[in-house]
Amino acid sequence: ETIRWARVADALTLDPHSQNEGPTLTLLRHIYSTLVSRNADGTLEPSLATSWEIHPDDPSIWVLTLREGVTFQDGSAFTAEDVVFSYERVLHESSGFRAIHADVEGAEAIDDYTVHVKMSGPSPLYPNNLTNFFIVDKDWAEANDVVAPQNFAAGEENFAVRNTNGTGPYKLVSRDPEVRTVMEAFDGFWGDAPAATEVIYQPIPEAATRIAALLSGEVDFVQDVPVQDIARLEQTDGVKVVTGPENRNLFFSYDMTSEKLRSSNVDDNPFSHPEIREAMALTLDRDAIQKVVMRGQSQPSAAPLPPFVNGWTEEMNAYDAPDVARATELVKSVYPDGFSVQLDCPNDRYLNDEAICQAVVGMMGRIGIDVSLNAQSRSLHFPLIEKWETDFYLLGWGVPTFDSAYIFNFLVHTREDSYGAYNGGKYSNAEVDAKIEEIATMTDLEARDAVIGEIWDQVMEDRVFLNVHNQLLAYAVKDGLNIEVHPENQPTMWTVTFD
Amino acid sequence: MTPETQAPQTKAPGRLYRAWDSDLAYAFRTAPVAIVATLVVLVVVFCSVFAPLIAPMNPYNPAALNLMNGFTPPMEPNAFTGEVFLLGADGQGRDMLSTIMYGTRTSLFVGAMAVLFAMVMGISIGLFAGWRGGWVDSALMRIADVQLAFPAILIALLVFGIARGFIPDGLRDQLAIWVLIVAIGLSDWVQFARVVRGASMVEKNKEYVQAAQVIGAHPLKIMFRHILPNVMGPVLVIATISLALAIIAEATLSFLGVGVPPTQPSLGTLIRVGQGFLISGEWWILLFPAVTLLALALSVNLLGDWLRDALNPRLR
Amino acid sequence: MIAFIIRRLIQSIIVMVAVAAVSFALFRFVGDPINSMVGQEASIDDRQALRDSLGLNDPIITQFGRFIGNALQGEFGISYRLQMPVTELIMQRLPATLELALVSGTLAFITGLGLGVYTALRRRGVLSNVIMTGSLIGVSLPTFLIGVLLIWVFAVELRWLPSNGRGEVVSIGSWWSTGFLTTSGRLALILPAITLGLYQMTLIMRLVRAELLEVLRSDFIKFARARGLSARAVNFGHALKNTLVPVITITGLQLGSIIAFAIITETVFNWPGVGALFISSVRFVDVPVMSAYLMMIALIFVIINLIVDLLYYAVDPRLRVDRAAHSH
Amino acid sequence: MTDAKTEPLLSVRDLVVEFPTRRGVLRALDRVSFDIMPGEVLGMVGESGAGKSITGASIIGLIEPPGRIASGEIRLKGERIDTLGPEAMRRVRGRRIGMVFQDPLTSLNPLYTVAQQLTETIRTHIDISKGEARKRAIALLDRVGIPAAARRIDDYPHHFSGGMRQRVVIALALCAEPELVIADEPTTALDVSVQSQIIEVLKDICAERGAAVMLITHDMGVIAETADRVAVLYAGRMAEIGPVRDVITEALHPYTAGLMGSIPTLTQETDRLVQIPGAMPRLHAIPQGCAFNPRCERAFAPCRETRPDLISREGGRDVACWLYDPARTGELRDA
Amino acid sequence: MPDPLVKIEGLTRRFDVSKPWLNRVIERDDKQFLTANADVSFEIAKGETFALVGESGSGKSTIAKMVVGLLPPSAGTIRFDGQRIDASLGIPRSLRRRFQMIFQDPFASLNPRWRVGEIISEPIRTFGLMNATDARAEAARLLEVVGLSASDVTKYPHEFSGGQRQRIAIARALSSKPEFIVCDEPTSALDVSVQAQILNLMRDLQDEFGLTYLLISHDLSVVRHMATRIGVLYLGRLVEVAQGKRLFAEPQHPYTRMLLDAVPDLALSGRRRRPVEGEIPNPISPPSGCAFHPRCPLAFDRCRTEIPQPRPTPAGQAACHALDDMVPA
Ligand SMILES: Nc1ncnc2c1ncn2[C@@H]1O[C@H](COP(=O)(O)OP(=O)(O)OP(=O)(O)O)[C@@H](O)[C@H]1O
Ligand SMILES: Nc1ncnc2c1ncn2[C@@H]1O[C@H](COP(=O)(O)OP(=O)(O)OP(=O)(O)O)[C@@H](O)[C@H]1O
Ligand SMILES: [Mg+2]
Ligand SMILES: [Mg+2]
Repeated sequence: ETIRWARVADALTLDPHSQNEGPTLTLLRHIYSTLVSRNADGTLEPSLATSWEIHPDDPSIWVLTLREGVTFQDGSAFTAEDVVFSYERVLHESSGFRAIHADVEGAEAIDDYTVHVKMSGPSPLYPNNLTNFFIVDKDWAEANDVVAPQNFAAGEENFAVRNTNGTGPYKLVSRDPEVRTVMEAFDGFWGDAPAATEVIYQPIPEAATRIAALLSGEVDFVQDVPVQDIARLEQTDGVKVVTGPENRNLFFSYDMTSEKLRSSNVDDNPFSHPEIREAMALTLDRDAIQKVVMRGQSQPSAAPLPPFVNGWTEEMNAYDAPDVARATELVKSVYPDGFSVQLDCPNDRYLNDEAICQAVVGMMGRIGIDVSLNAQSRSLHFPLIEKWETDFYLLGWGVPTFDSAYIFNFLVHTREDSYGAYNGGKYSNAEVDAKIEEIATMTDLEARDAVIGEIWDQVMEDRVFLNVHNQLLAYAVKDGLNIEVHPENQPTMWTVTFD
Repeated sequence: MTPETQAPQTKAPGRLYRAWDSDLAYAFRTAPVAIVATLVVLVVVFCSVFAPLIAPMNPYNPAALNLMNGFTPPMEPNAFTGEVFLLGADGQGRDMLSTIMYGTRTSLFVGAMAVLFAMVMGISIGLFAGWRGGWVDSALMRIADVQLAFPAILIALLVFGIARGFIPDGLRDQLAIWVLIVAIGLSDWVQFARVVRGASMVEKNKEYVQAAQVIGAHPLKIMFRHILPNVMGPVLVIATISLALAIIAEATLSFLGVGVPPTQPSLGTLIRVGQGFLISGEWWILLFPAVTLLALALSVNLLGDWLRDALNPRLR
Repeated sequence: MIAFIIRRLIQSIIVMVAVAAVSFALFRFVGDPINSMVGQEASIDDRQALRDSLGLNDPIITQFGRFIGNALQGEFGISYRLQMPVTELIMQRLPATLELALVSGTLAFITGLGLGVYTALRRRGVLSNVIMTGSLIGVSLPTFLIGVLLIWVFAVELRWLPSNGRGEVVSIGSWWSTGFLTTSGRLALILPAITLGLYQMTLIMRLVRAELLEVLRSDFIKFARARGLSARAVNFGHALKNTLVPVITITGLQLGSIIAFAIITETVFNWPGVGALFISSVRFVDVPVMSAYLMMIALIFVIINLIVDLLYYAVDPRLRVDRAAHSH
Repeated sequence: MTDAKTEPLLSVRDLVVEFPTRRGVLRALDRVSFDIMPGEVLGMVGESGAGKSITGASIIGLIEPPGRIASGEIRLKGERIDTLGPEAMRRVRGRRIGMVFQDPLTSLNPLYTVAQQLTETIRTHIDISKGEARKRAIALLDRVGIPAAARRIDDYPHHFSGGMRQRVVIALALCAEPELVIADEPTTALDVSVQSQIIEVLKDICAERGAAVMLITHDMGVIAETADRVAVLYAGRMAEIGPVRDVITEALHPYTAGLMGSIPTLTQETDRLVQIPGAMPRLHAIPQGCAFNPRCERAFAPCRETRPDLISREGGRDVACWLYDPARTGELRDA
Repeated sequence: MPDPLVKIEGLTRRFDVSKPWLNRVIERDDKQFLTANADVSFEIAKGETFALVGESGSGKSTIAKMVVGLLPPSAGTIRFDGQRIDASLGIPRSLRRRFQMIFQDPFASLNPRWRVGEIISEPIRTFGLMNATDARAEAARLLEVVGLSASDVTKYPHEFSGGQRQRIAIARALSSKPEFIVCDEPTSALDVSVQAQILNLMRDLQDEFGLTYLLISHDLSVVRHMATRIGVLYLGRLVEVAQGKRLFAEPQHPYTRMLLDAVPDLALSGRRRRPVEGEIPNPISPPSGCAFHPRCPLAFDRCRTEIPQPRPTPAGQAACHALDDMVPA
């Protein structure tokens, strides 16, 4: 059975350690296996590693037991050597995954099927970081001179960008970047033989074209379905839609520490006033956005993290019904004439990102905040956040580790070293920072969770984020094809079944 | 000396009558297509210019919108708010009729200003090149060639990119429209320059120009007072057709994601947004703006076409 | 003749350098390439290091010099996004665009010529007026909308034609892939070719009509009629041939813009050509691809210009004498 | 009005040509009648816009729409040609009536060699082989005075000078040996010194082949030297026809007389030229009665009321003027 | 002869008609010049009409343009009342005011977008001779002077016939009260009956205002009718200058004779003329020696090598070697 699969974008490369990016990971997963994988419900399950535990003598060592009898697609056997090599490769300068494995000091093959991973300190949650770590064949890599991941700075192409040798369920047949990638089932796969024996993957960036291709029967499975088309697709014979929550929250954030904003007409920083932040929270009508803009395809919440991420609580999630009158009063109390500010928003990154921003502009307008919207492509939007060139912005954040620490590291911690790269609002709280650093090495998970709770309390109190919702994913498939929504939007074709 | 009294000595008719009686006016009166096109353009221009006075609501004021009105079909009450909209409401709860009026206003403004910009630039360069001739002319026309190698869209992307580097935050919204105008205008001046250059090279050899030179009239005066009025015919034709092109270019640019801010949609933005709802069944979000754009651009094109024929005496 | 070609070549080089400067300058301003090259985890320092190693912190002049030097060797570096040599990437995508441009250009030229001749010869006919007015509809709707509507009607509702892609392609040699040889490839060409060609067709049609009307009014046509030549000989042998010179020029130039306009058509139809490559590289600020694309467009333009000039020579004997006689 | 002995080659009777315009229907020709005898050279003069070219165009059936022949008839050797279908008329053109236009620069198709244009024309009318047509073409070029015709025949028109080009044009008009050649200002665009050469060639070659010539010009001098008879047009109407010498020396129509007087000559000493006041009326404002009456010093009552028809006078002369209508001249005396 | 108003000495004008530089390099061609006028000298006395005749391309208009300062001469001088006229040196307004020009094409010489009043008063305004109201009144007055109606000031040129337009052009030329008017083929686009009106008008104006004319024409009969003195141009050189009527009675230069022969004349009706051989040579590469020698029935060896210098004749001067032999000095 062939499955023709369309989504909005293509993998950027086939080098397994070069790009930490959604579509790239999704495609690679079909060719390369990871040590540990994540279920559709978010729990970890064995893959190339059959088990993982902390070394009884040294809390900073993880012991991985590998699966036996696995072969690479070129026929060579999979051993601990390959895992150690893959570690070297993923830790290489040019790897795009170094930050994920930042605490790893090195890996050591104990025997053919046992590997010790030495951490810089206790890292109780480290296995969560293994779900996107693909294992390559050492001999193949050496033979083809790809011991280091693709490095574009060097200005030369790498064999691994277009050639693969994994232990995954599919072998690469042909690839035309951004046009189509064809894969066929690998008969030496260690797991169950997939029902879909051939996968044709086609990126189709235009939403209307993508849906048209499904409706005209040119593709079987469309991954990125615009919310407005779900209803029509559901009614169409021969097509069905499956939905599920995505591991991604959408929220607004703002610069609350600068003296003065870049784009405001008032002389101080409006966001530094707790009243203003409260007013903004009060006027945000999440339910309306959910009903109209998202057509039900979202879970409104106040907490900037999906429910299945460690650290999420029911009460964080709760939000008050909008109260425009009270919000207006709050704004008036600080700025009798209101104030103006620019909102930066991507228009090609999240489901209906621009429409959400637009709706929020209206809601803010109602309480005297005159927001001008600067909606642009993601390639222009994200640098603003990184370079601290925005006062007020929309961001979506996924948590591949399923742990709040990931959010804290990137979004809450003061920007320094490898911390705070996406802390575009310049939030800085020394106490919080200390706690964030503390949880990195805590082994007592309960105590750790308590600290996480404390951090969240502070962050929620300070209203660092104005969360909108948790995105729902929708996949549209042709009838007779069964597929589950994957929380990280990384569907797997080998688990697809046919009626 | 016998005074010649051949010219009919009837009282000189008034200005208005002369305009009405002119060949152009006559050609116009007898061309139903031109009349209909003009009517359409007039109606559209009227509705957009006076949109703030006649539109049911101001869709550019975000505070006035109720998101819950989103996707209300034409003439049907909204499920939540019960409001009714003649042409329906879009995803942000904006009344389509008002939005189209305001959108046309933006589109027309962008188009007209872009054409004006291109015209001023093209005419100046064209007149200068045609008048000076020689290497100045060659150089300017080579630049025009290079410019032609880049289609409007690429130029617009260029201008946008550069502008983004210079325009301070907070002003982007207000300035976006001007950036757009410059972007479209810049990609359009070549036509004007070429036509004006060609025509002024013809005109400058005409004897009335020599007559002005004999009395030592200033070159600038000759260029702008003598030559310019005589090359305005083709310029007018190009300007009309350029207007249609500019309106469409604006639409295309917003399809590619560079355009006016979505909170102040133009017709193009409306269509770009609307085409996402073609499959889902909210046809009114696409159809009405598209029909408006078509009617406007088609009428302007038809007018330009007609004007071209009417101003070309040999075609009659 | 030789001098003419040499002059053209010099001009072409100047054009190319100017375009190189523009394309280089353009992308110094559009977005930040670093961001799309690294994942969301990369730290600020990592980014800065990458910026250094890419030479993005060197003086502009140095960067431009490096750019020209590399461009001369057909070397545009590695695509930031697809991590393949840009030249190879473009060569891979070029066949799709060229085939599309060729088909829609031919389509536009043939129908444009036919309709132009018809409407000129039957100037006052009802059908002519319908064609003239109807053709304006084609240019009064944005291309993308036409494409979307065609897809909706012919792919979604009627299911006659594919909505996107090139269908099956066959490789010829090592670097050309063609959709001409398979049924699905040919079917896939139809909608995009129409969308892309519509605008050019209108343009060519109007041009042919205007030029033909002009020529039909000329003295030598009157004289040809007065000699009793048949209407066929007059209209086609004498009149049409004389309209070809301007028509060739404009059509030639149009071919360049067809390739550039393909940006929109390719986006709508997910046509795997250089236009789609360009627009996605704009979105991801893939500087090398963008510069190479612009340079390619300029090169194509320059080559077409050269060919047009040579065609001129073939068609118009007046140009074969020394140009001095015309130069004043 | 014509000699009864010979039948005219071309006979135009009451020809009316109209152009519908927004200001009403323009009568470019109003009941124009004249004959051309075989082998004769008829000169046709008149001011710009008098209708000379239109007369030529209507004979050869090439009036541009929406202009049309509204009434009257044109006969070639007795056969009506104004009612022929397009295909039949096409065969008359070039074959039986040749035409030479004013501007040799624009009369030839720049994209074809002279040989191509000549053989094409010859073979359209005469069924001969390409090689033979070429031979004829070379002979003809030689005849019209193109030096080294065999070599120059493969040149393009732009290789020839103005005078040479007009010779080519004449060759083209004559290549199917027509019985009548209409030459519409064949020398106006040429230099004085070349003018006489061209007229000479045209006259000689037509005489040689027995072709009649209708020579349209506003240069009275050319007419005086070339034509046998001259027809004077005024505002689309025939004012006077007669043998050249008679018309020049002793014009009957006041307009013709004025015209002759207004031309400075090389021999006569005149301090002031005769000056007809005003200008020829535009076609949409032709005065009632005689078209010339507002400018005419001798106009009297009937001139302002009724249009005079051609009146035959002795010596083969015709004039359209009430002064020569005995029935009306009485009124003049009365006045 | 009274003091000359205009004195032209050794006037030469070359046009660079070379191919572009690159072509010359590759084809090893030299720069090419077209000599439109070579070594032309003549004088025009106050109040006279000096006419230049010659075939198309003989350089008549080029002289006219240099005289009114539209073109700078390549060599030689033009003096107007003793002051130099040279376009490249700039011409003071006070001098400019004193001469004017009338052009050939009555359709192209009036700006179609301007009202007649504006056209006529443009020189007045440019020279700042009067205020706006007076200028308007003056325009109306001038219209009547040239035989049109004062109410025509508000009309546009297209409302007039060719002859009327030429009258307007004359009115414009008169508006700055010039002493000298250059008329470049003022009637060649007009019908004979209208030509007579214009020629008569020009004469009347000359009498009334004491104007001096430089009249350019290729029509010998017009020239004969108007001119006091006549210069004959051939390929840019003045081949003969003579008193008006005497030129026709006793032409000295063979080219003049040939021209006179070529003119069909009403009164000569029936005369069998001798058509001239050949056409005017290409001015870029004129024949050596006397440029007329290839067409000249009298040509001998010296004509082929030596450019003849003007020498006196009974009625003026002529440049022909044959004259040496026939009329020994
Ligand atoms: N296509 C047309 N439409 C309207 N009027 C026309 C048309 N062609 C010619 N006329 C009118 O017919 C009249 C006669 O024109 P014609 O060309 O015969 O004049 P002509 O005597 O040949 O003048 P010329 O000496 O200028 O060639 C003119 O007044 C002209 O305006
Ligand atoms: N700007 C120019 N560049 C090059 N050659 C020129 C230029 N102006 C005139 N000539 C040439 O100079 C020569 C004289 O031209 P001019 O216009 O003076 O002739 P003319 O006697 O007025 O002729 P016509 O009777 O046709 O008006 C011609 O051969 C012409 O081609
Ligand atoms: Mg005529
Ligand atoms: Mg001249």
